Amino acid sequence: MQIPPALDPAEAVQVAMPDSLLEVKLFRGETTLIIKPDDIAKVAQYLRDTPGLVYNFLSDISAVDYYPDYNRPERFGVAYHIYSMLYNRRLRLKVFVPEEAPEVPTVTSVWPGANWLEREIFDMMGINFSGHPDMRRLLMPQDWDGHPHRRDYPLGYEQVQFSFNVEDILKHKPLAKE
Amino acid sequence: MGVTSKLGNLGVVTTTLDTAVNWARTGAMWPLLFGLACCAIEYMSTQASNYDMSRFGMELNRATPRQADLLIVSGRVTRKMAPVVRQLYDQMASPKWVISMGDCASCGGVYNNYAVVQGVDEIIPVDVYVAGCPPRPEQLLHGILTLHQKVQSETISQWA
Amino acid sequence: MAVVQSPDSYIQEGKWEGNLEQLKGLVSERAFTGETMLLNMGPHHPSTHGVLRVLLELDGERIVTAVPDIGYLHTGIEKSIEAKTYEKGVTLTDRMDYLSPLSNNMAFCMAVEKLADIDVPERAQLIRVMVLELQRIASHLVWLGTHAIDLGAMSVLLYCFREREKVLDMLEMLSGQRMMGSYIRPGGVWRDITPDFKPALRKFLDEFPRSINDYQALLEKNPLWIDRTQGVGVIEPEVALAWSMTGPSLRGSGVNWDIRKAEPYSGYETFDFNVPLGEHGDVYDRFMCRILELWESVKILDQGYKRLSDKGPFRTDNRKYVPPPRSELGRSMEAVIHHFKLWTEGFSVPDEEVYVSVESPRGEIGCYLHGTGGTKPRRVHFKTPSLIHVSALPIMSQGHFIADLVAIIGSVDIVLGDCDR
Amino acid sequence: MALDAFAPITALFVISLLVTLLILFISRIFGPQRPSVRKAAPYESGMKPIGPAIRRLPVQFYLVAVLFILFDIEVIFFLPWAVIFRDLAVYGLVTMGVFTLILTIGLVYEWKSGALEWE
Repeated sequence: MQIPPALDPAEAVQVAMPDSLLEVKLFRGETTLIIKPDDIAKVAQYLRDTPGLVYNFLSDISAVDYYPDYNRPERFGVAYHIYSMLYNRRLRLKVFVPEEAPEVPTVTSVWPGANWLEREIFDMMGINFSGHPDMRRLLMPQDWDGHPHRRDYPLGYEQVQFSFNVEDILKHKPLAKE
Repeated sequence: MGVTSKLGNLGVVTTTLDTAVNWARTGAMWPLLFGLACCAIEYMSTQASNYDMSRFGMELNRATPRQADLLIVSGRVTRKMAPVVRQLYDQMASPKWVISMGDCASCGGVYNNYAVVQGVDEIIPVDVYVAGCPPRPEQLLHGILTLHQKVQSETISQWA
Repeated sequence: MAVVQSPDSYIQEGKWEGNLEQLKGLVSERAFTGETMLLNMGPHHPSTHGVLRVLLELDGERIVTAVPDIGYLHTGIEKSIEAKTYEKGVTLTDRMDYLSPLSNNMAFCMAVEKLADIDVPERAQLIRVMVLELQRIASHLVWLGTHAIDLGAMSVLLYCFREREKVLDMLEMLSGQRMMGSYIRPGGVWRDITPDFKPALRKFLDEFPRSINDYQALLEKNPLWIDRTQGVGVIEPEVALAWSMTGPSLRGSGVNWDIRKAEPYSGYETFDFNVPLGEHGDVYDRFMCRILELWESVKILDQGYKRLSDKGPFRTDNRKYVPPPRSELGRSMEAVIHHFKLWTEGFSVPDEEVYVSVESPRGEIGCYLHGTGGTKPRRVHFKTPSLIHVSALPIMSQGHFIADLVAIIGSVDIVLGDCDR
Repeated sequence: MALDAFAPITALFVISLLVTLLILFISRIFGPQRPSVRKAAPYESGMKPIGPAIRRLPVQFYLVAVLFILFDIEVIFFLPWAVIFRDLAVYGLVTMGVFTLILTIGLVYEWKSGALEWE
């Protein structure tokens, strides 16, 4: 059978869904399509199913918190890294999510492998994925309060014991007797 | 080390009894099959053919806490795992000892953050701390021998 | 919010474990009527290869649903790296996938090199490839040992660990540490190879094929092994791709995708080796894929041995990113300045994002790195293969017995440090 | 007189009694007993068990148990035969052969009717 020629993802999405593609970025040989948050699932479905693109493999979903310097349109960014095995090339879909109600539609309908990746981002960054089959915390205990990987969440640093301060640390450090 | 000095001239019965019971305890101290993280892999190398922990009476790694005498906490104890470690320690039969293997179990090690308990002695009483990240098998064996010396110097008043 | 929690909050009754109401949507209705049994194949279990808890809903011996629950080894490595400079962050990446630490180093360092545009000398790339293949052999040996002992073959574990000690000795010659050497640094490798590395490698490469034959003789045609593994945990190629499984677990279902071949990095295109594939996608095919990968790694190491010179450049001499060797400090002023700047503040990286993927023994480790323009990363996210394989466990174990679940967990080679980070 | 003929057997009996009692009670004497609620709780890989432990068992377990008892009784009848195997030469072989044949017919019947399959 004859493999259809590879289309350029940026133009293809520009032609098919002009209003959802906000910007195209090129950096160190990687193309990034910045998409409107509401129709990420639509774009993902399109990219996976059209014959010239066939991005059939979801490699990774990562979330970034631009907390102190806010130099991006919104505070949170979610990056979907997808890969096309047929044409052997990678693509990144970037979505910016506001700080108050971080909400992104889920892509588990397109790639079921996104199930746990989205749960981890909900657990670590507090970004809710609407339509996700099982939106629970993944890594932290179910009743943990706060989202640890946000940049305003303290690292939870505990003072290290050295010879000069070991007494007063051990005074209020709870050691189990039995 | 009162016990060993008394051994020479067949002292009071209790001291020979101490020696006998302590010798029996260090002879076959079975560890709990309990591995958390990277130290567990070094713990497996210590148990495997090259370093062979069975030479020190640790032939079997018992999977249930009921049949284990020694809990080797090998790896980093996280906030979510802490109640489980405490539960395992509670469910072990009574003459039981704890070796905290590696820096992460002894003092939180390289992870000084929200997710790791800074030293397993916050949860369970620890007998011997083994340093290293991960400690070499020889270091763990040295820790085990230190524990054996500690057990051999115990007296009846401590555990009767 | 109370970040450092007091110890008695750890030990509160019933606070952490899932009680019946929380499982409403996860398990079928028959669990609440008492028809099926809910059993914790919990964090402390001999055959979960770490602290993985699988809540099993059992009908007699058969698994109705399996609900994996991870996070028992989540140590916040990514959050800790955000507080460190790039050079110091490398040692933290060692402890993620503790069976093959160098693959994590490689993913992180390649991401840093791509973001900061650091070049790596050709010889350093060759050393990196050889060290990665040595690490793959060591990791596959631990997998084979634990997978076999889970299914009852005790002696295989002892043989595998005997060979693994030889590999660990070689890695110790290079990096000074058996497992967590942090040998791969941004810009190349930490130190040049020591004079007794090549003879030890030559001796290992002559003896190791005979040991692989022993393993194959022990297990490959063993009827017990075949009964326990063939036809168990079958996963079709489309389902494996949809659930983004990678590495030998994906190639066991017949999908021909290996990052070393598809997107060659660090000079892999100059080596010729082939990628073993399975047909049925069951536990036996994944087992065979990894065993044949041992042969391929030996082949790569052989070719690398012939090309590796004893002396030569092992790290880029771009002083903006790599501290100069101590010998140079006495002579040139710039070296002292670079040395001081790099070790106190570290090098700065543009405020951009980069994604790099590396073929680790378990699958594709993807490192997403986002810089802040300063010396500390804004965000590091590792997409690790074990997380994906644990999420795919319920599909593979549908309708099997508990004993088969043990074989399936062993076959997808899960490491919980890799999964929880 | 005749009594000392029994000395070795009584010594043997007393020593064996002592050793068994020693093994039974030595851990109770020297081992520290520290019962606690958490120690008495059932062990389920470190978690609290969910739901009752005693519950309705699937019927296959019962079927396997009954079949085991049936063939266990058959083995019991082999034991006396094995004791006097030499004397009952051919006669013993024939009678026990018939006995086993009857039971084998039972085994083949249940094998064909699928009682041995787990489903």
